[in-house]
Amino acid sequence: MIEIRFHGRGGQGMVTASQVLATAAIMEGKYAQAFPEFGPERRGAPVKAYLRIDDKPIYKREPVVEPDVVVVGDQSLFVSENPLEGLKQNGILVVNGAYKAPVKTYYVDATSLALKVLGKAIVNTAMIGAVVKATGVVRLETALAALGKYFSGKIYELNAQLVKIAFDQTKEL
Amino acid sequence: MTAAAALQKAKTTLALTSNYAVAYAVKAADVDVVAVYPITPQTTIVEKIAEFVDDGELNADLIHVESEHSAMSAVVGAAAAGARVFTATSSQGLELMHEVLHIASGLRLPIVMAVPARALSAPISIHGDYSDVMNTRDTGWITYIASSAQEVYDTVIQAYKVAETALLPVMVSYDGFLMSHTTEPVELNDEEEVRRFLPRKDRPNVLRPEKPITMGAFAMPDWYYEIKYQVQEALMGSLKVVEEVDAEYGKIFGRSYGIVQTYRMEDADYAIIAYGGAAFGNAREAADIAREKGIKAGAIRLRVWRPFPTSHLLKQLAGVKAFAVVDRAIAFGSSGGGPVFLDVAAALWMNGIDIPGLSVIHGIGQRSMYVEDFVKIYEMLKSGERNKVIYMGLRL
Amino acid sequence: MSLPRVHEIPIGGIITEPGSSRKNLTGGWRSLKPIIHDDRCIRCRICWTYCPEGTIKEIKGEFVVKGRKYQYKYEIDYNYCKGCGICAHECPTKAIEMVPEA
Amino acid sequence: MKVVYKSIWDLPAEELFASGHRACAGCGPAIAMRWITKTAGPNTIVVNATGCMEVTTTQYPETAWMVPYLHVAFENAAAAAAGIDSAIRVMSKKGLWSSGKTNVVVIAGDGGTYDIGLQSLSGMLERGHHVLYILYDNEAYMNTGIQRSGGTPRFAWTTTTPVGKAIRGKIQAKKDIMGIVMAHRVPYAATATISNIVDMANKIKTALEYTAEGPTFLHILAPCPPGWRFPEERTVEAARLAVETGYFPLYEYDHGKIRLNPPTSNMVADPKRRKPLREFLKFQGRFAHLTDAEIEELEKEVVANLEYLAKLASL
Repeated sequence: MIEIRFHGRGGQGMVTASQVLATAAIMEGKYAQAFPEFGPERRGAPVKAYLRIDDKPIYKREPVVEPDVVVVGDQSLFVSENPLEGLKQNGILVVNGAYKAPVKTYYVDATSLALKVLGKAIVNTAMIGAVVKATGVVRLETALAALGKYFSGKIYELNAQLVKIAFDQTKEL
Repeated sequence: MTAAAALQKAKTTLALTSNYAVAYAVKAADVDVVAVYPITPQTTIVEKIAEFVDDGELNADLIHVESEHSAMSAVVGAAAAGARVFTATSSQGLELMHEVLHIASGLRLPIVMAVPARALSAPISIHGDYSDVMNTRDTGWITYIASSAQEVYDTVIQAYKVAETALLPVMVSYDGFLMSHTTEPVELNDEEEVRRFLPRKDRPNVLRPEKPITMGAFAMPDWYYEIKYQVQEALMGSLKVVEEVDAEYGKIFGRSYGIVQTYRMEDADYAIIAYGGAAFGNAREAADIAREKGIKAGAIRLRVWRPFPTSHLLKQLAGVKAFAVVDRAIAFGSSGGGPVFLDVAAALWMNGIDIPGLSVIHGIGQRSMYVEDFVKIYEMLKSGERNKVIYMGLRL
Repeated sequence: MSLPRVHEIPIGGIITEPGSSRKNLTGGWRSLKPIIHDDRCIRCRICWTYCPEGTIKEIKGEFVVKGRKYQYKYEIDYNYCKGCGICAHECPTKAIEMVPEA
Repeated sequence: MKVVYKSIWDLPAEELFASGHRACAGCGPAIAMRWITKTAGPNTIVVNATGCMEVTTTQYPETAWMVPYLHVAFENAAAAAAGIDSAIRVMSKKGLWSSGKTNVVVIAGDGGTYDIGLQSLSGMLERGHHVLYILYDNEAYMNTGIQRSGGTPRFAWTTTTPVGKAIRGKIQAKKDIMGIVMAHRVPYAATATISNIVDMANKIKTALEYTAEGPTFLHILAPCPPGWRFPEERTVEAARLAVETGYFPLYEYDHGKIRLNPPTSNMVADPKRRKPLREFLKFQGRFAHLTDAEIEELEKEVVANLEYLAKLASL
């Protein structure tokens, strides 16, 4: 089982990112479980989302406390909380922008890519590309197909383009 | 292509939350009237059904009622007119419906309702626990508690058959947020096949000008008791219906669940009895860990809460040295522990069985429940903790 | 009288026989009884209209009263008349008289 | 108003509200029930709110109703009727309803309408269900023993507005329920009384016909001898005097236009044709304590209300 924890801010779409990846895994015939940590907070408030993917049915339903992968959509979250808490020994960080952390790190400039492609700083789709590149947890084509379950038309086209660009540009720090 | 192969081909697996799974089941069941009022965490059910209706995929009338009381009242009216109906709510909404819940069972109307369970005010909480569902205990509703989005989908479809056979309302509940908003794989049935599974049947208690009946009469002491006893008898008898419908569903669609679900109970010394996705899912993970530590641990899930599955449960408890019930609700001021614990204790006592137990209250207002907590419960049982109430995860 | 047992009663507390309240004879509630003096009745239909019990029956036929021909006459169903006296009070010709119940 | 019945001789003969019900002798609402069922006819589903008419007509195992009848609870008759309306429409589309065009009629008292049922009534009206909602107004909670409701008039005695040394009867005025209903811009709403049967029956017919467009509403004044404390033979007279003194004006709201009906329209045209309010009040025990000054105050309110309605009718 691979366990991923997403950290972002309300409005950045990190919950959707976790759902798209779960959907992609399910489309590949795997089992997945994606759920957000909920609160009445709205735009801008820190949010977490959890994702588990396995070849076997998943029964446990607890927050992901020892993730294999931590995804951070906004570096400012390192100031207010500790996204790396509980990260497994050989776990990895996937982060928006080059952030120096004492763990194996992959990064992509999601904000500037999103601004360029979408015209707004919604980073979730770029982070999907980054996670796929960094972890290989699902195939890029499946991630794009799963994205199609959440967006359609022009918005889908732009976001799919963004996923692909982010996938290409994600690098190990 | 054989029929079975065609059916297999028609099956699709989607990534759905339990709430969306409900909406897909309602669509498959060809429901006529849906009356709903939005409340967290139920809202996405309503949104999805509204999409189906507005896209013409579900030929139903969606009544945007002005309260949950009216939601339940409208489906009572529609069911009384003979329609297949659906509603959904959570928490305060279920409390507001409470009066009409009794009327729905008293009139013997086959209403199906989904309840992503949520804590009750005050203080207000939007998060999950089972306080709302447990408060409906004595309303005469058949009550399921499902543990996965797949089971939610299958159970809503089964619920229509159960309701229309037993002539009782059915509630399908599951963890608010921990399931209602969790994306999981759900295999969908062929809708034509679902409709064959749920044929339209005539009922005696419908409002038809050709055969005018009076529903909701005023009963004096000479009559009231017998009519209410009928509900009790029907509810007790409905366990058999639940079992038969589940078996038939399994034969056709390949998935069934039983009345109680067990995990490693064959030789278990210590059992955790739980309900819902998070509590049972974590209990079964914990049983594996406990067994690695040399504790013969097992887990039991109540899939059906009302009618209480006494004999199914007692069969599983035979040979167990001690058990714990994990309740995600507080029975305020009770004689001993959480609401389900009280029923388990009564079931044991009524059958002259003396097995010691722990009442564990956990996950209140969605306080995080960890697998580790359930391992601790097994350890407590092994170390001889008995006959007390444990408020787990509480800063006491 | 022995009342039906649990399984002899329709489910849901439904009443399957429309208008079965007729089994309940409310005539016994009466202390005053309306008497129609047919010779004073002008067949205006007012008593029939206002009776809360629907106990005033409009009987069709050929009726000759004091040389006048009528196609109706009114009779009271004393099985149900509660003796409220609305009919007598509303009667424009005072053709209905309330008399003590014998 | 569509004039279906020109005179008393056109009224339907078939009874669909059976004798043997347990309403009080001289019950005003029972007269209304007879005419609602007779006028609506057998292809009608009645939804009744908890109240006098429910407990006195459905005492198990007997029913006075000869049409399909549903009672759910006190505050939700409009919601239950909404469900029936939806059910009929969808089932008709699916070929599951074989009774053709069926009337859905709510019957509720003043408590179930002005007070506890107002929310579900408003919701049903707003959503545009094809339902006729009939309020039979006897101006208090008579079923529970004459407690004041939002429909109880000012100064009236009830068991919860007793005539005390400090406070004498109800302090507040009767709620303008028609105003509330009209604010929902329904196709049709009207007032009627059990004294003017032809007028009432025509309004029931009209209201039912307009349910094809959306919800309609009738406010029927139905006096209660024990609750108003008058001799039971005077029920119809009480209703008639309520109209003739201007206490209860007869009018219709038809697609945004208000029209006064006779005799209300006559007394607006010629104030001399209005009887003094005292004639309505004087034989009712609930008003027995009123001083001349209080009667005068009430009379001013009656006149003001008639002027207000006349103004609306002129728009």
